[in-house]
Amino acid sequence: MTPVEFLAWVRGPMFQIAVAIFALGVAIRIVEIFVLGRKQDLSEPRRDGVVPGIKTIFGRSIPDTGTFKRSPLNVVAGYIFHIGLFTTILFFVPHIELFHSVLGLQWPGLPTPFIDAVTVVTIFAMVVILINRLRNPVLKFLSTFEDYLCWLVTLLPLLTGYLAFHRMLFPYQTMLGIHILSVEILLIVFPFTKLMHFFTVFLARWYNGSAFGRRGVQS
Amino acid sequence: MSTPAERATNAFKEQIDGPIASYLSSCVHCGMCAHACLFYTETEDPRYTPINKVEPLRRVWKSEYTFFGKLASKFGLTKSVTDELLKEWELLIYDACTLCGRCSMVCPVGNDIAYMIRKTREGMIAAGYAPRGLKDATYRAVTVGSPMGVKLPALKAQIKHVEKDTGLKVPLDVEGADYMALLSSMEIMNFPEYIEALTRLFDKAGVSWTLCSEAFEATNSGMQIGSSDIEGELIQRIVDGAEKLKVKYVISPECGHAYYALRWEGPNVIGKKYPFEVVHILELLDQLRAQGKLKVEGKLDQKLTFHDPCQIVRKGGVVDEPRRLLNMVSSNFVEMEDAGVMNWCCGGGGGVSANERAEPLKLTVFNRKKSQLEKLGVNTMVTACANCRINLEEGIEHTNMDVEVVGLAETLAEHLAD
Amino acid sequence: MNPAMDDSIEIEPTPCAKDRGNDLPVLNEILHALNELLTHDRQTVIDIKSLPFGPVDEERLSIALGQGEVAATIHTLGESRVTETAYAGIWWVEHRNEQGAVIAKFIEVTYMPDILKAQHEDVIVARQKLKDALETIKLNGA
Amino acid sequence: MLQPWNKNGLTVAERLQAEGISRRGFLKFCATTASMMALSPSMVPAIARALENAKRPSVIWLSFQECTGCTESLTRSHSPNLETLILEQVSLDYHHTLQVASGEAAEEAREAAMKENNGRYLVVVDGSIPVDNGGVYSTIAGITNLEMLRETAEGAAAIIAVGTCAAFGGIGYAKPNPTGAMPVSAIISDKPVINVSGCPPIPTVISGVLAHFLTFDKLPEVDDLGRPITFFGQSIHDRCYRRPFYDRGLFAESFDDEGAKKGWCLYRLGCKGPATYNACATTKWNEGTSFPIEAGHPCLGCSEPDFWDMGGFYQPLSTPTGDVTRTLVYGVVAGALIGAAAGSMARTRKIKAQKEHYKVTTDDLEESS
Repeated sequence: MTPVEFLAWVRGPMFQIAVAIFALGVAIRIVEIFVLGRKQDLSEPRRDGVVPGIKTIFGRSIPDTGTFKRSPLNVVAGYIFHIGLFTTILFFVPHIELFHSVLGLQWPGLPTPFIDAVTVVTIFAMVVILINRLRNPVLKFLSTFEDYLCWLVTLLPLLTGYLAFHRMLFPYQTMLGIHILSVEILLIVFPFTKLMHFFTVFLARWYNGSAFGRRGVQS
Repeated sequence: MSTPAERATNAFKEQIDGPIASYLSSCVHCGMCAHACLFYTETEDPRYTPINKVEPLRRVWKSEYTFFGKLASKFGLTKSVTDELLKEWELLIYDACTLCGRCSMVCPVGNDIAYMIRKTREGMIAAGYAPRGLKDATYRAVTVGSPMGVKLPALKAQIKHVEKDTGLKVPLDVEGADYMALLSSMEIMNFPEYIEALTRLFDKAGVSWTLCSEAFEATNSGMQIGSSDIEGELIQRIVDGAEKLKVKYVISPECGHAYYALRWEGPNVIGKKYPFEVVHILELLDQLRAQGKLKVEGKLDQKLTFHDPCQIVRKGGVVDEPRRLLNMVSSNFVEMEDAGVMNWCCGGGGGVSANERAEPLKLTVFNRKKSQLEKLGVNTMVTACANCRINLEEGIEHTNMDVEVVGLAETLAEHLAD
Repeated sequence: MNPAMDDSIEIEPTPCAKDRGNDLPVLNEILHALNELLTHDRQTVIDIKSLPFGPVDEERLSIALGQGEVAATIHTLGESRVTETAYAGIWWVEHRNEQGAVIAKFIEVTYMPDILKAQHEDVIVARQKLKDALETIKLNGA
Repeated sequence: MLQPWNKNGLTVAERLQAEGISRRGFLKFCATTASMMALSPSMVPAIARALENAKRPSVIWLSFQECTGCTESLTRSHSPNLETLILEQVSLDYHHTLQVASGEAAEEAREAAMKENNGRYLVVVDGSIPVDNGGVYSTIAGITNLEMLRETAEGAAAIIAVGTCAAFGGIGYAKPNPTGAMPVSAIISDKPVINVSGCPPIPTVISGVLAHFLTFDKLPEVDDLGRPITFFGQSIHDRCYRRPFYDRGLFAESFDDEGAKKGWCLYRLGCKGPATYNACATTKWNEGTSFPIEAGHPCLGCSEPDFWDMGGFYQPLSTPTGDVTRTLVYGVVAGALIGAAAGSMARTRKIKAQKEHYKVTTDDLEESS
């Protein structure tokens, strides 16, 4: 397979396969959560849970001070990683073109050197996160193969994207192809792993926030 | 359904719902819940990480309630619940969790872990994996009527004492009273001051209230052990008593889990709404304060603090009431670090204090409260849960601290204006 | 309507001033070459065609380098022009074909571009030619 | 100008000398040749030494399933230029578009050149070779392209596949490829084949490769796709004067917006420059006047294999080529249905579990348990 054939394959059939698995898998997992549902809570609510639920969806992004003090590295690296990841995904112009072509939506991008710097910082944050996972006793204890797999499939698009942008390692077509393939791997792995939290975090926070909220506590 | 593991699995299948599915789908193994749990912070044993405690439940969710997990289980790729697992996890679920819900407040993806541990207990007890002490307490609660074995004559004796001390009548089985007050066995046995406080406070405020000879016990070991069957049976007694006396309100006493069980879980475990309202004694007192019916005089000037009972504050939503009430009678009320909904558990909730096996662990995790108290440098700690109170006293004694623990209602009663 | 035919569309001249500047790296390279010439006596030739120039980049480079003291024209296989820039040691060497079209253009950083020097082989031919010429003169003049 | 020359057996240097060109002229020739081959000027002395001994090679130019664009590219420059210089140094013995001879005489010329220069002549091919049904889709003088290529390649020293059709199959090879078109390299495997791709290729690149063969008597170093590295070593994007705009995130979003007028990067308009290896950005076209990007149009990627099948010309490189939106929608809908079914089955299991509820009683709390 020549670099061009490879690029054509990842932009063509492989992309379709990855998106199909991703869409199918994510939809299955979200819908089955909804179908499972929950019983009506018969206890008399102190107040309606809707507003607190929505507040928790957003508010839970801000760690409480105690947690921050106890694991600042986890919080800071996690923040940098998440913000960095979404900045690179959503605001790099070639990526915006991708969203535009698939979703028909587009928005302004950020200067490329900025994205480049963010990528480096994000990769660095991910390395810190991995080291932390390997060294922190709790994280080491909790971590399974899936955690390391998710780390890897998330890192690869960042790393290959960086290499492709800087035209390093392989001819651009090959490197771009590898980058796109790494994203496809991410999409394929997504519905089968904890990466699902990208979607279910909103459900989880909602359920938590509304359950606490109807008891009168903003969680 | 013969084996314990099968019984546990079936119970998990009954309990898992949309919220749990969304929680288990969302966990990223970030480990932050460990830092919210005093069992981890005081022992640094990673097994005590809250999310790890729901492993048995997670296995059933994955293999039974996810499409991909179900598929994988057909190929034997998922793990099932085994006796070994349940046996091992019994120590994590009962001995190392007070259902305090602090983890549910910090989880960055919003997982209500305490809710899941509560549900996990359903399966544990269905399989028989629960600590002896808690089983015994629950047995007594069902058979005798109180986890401590307190019977009506004992209550009557205490009533007699109170009536003698106060010169006031303690209403018992008064039909048509507005409020029916509940008590916890500990209050009857260890802290009868509470009954006296209620009597005097309600007398001054002109509250129409009564005790019920058939339903005076508020505690609910069924909730602690995690059996909604037993929890429901105990709740039903209260509902029956309240219906019989035709009261409008039932007052939950200074007992954390009793409030949570009665107020929030009760209607769900009996499957119907109550014909009355449940109020916590602190809520009621605060209402009286607001109505000007609670008049106090003199203020304590020694430095004192308030210990938030998890089930009343964080999980119950009674947060500001104790503070407003305390400020009525104290000129030097100081808050602990993390006070309010983020406060740390005493270490004895969720049935841990009934579990003799967990005693050493319980005393170890008391260090959290100890260091909080030392930071403040107080000698008086007010609380609103008899279980917290006993547990705190135990810990204080064990660590040779010089802190007095008092109930909030009785502190108020002491300052009642004549 | 074909946009190209629409008079209302004003096509701006492609700007270059601040936005571009591919001439700047070349100027830096030339400076480096001057250093090499002075310190190691090494000469450098830069092929203009190998540079990723945008519109008017070459003009800007030309303006930047300016006009020097020497301008020579060579007539062989078409015209070639060798001109020194305002900076001594930096030369433009431009080759044209017989039809006058530019076929190659270099910047040479050297004391004297080789193409200006008389070539050894040509001098040998010249010696013979001059000898022959002298013979002819002698024969004729006698 | 492109008529077969009488072979006189002289080297390039001798021939120039015989024409009264000075050594200085030879030097100029060497310098321009180096520039044409995209070699460093420091290579001039080596080129001079090589050209001293270089003989005029015989060139046989075969045009197959093609549009003559490649030949046009080479010959239709508005004034005689650099390319002429080098073409004068070769003996173009057969080129059915350009040669005077026709019919049998033309084929005879080819056969004669092959015979006379057996093992030494150079074959230039433009156009793809249809191979389906025995190659009947394109014939010259009754000979299929396939047959003619094989026959001519037999005694060749090397083959230059000029244009994307000869190099990679080009438009003939594009889906659905009705004639079974193939590139030269798919048919000839026992001879050195160099690909000078492009649709059309840059004329200077064609002559540069010829010059290299003429100068060094061998083909230049090639990349993975068999293209001369000196010309195809870097992408259009790498050498594009608009690259700073890409780096700074300044893009034209339509052909008539501010960005387009200011000459910003054309990535969003589908420029394939980043994935296209060619010399357009430096060598340029029309005597170095300009190249597509400089003229405001995105690069089509014409020098890369399968460029016709790489999605739309105006579709950005970062976008998938298929209809992903449809896949996404179908995937979500199908997933939702499966999820609903799986969820209902899960609910059924839950209801069943509730029916089979094990009631915890005091019996479970006693010592024996």
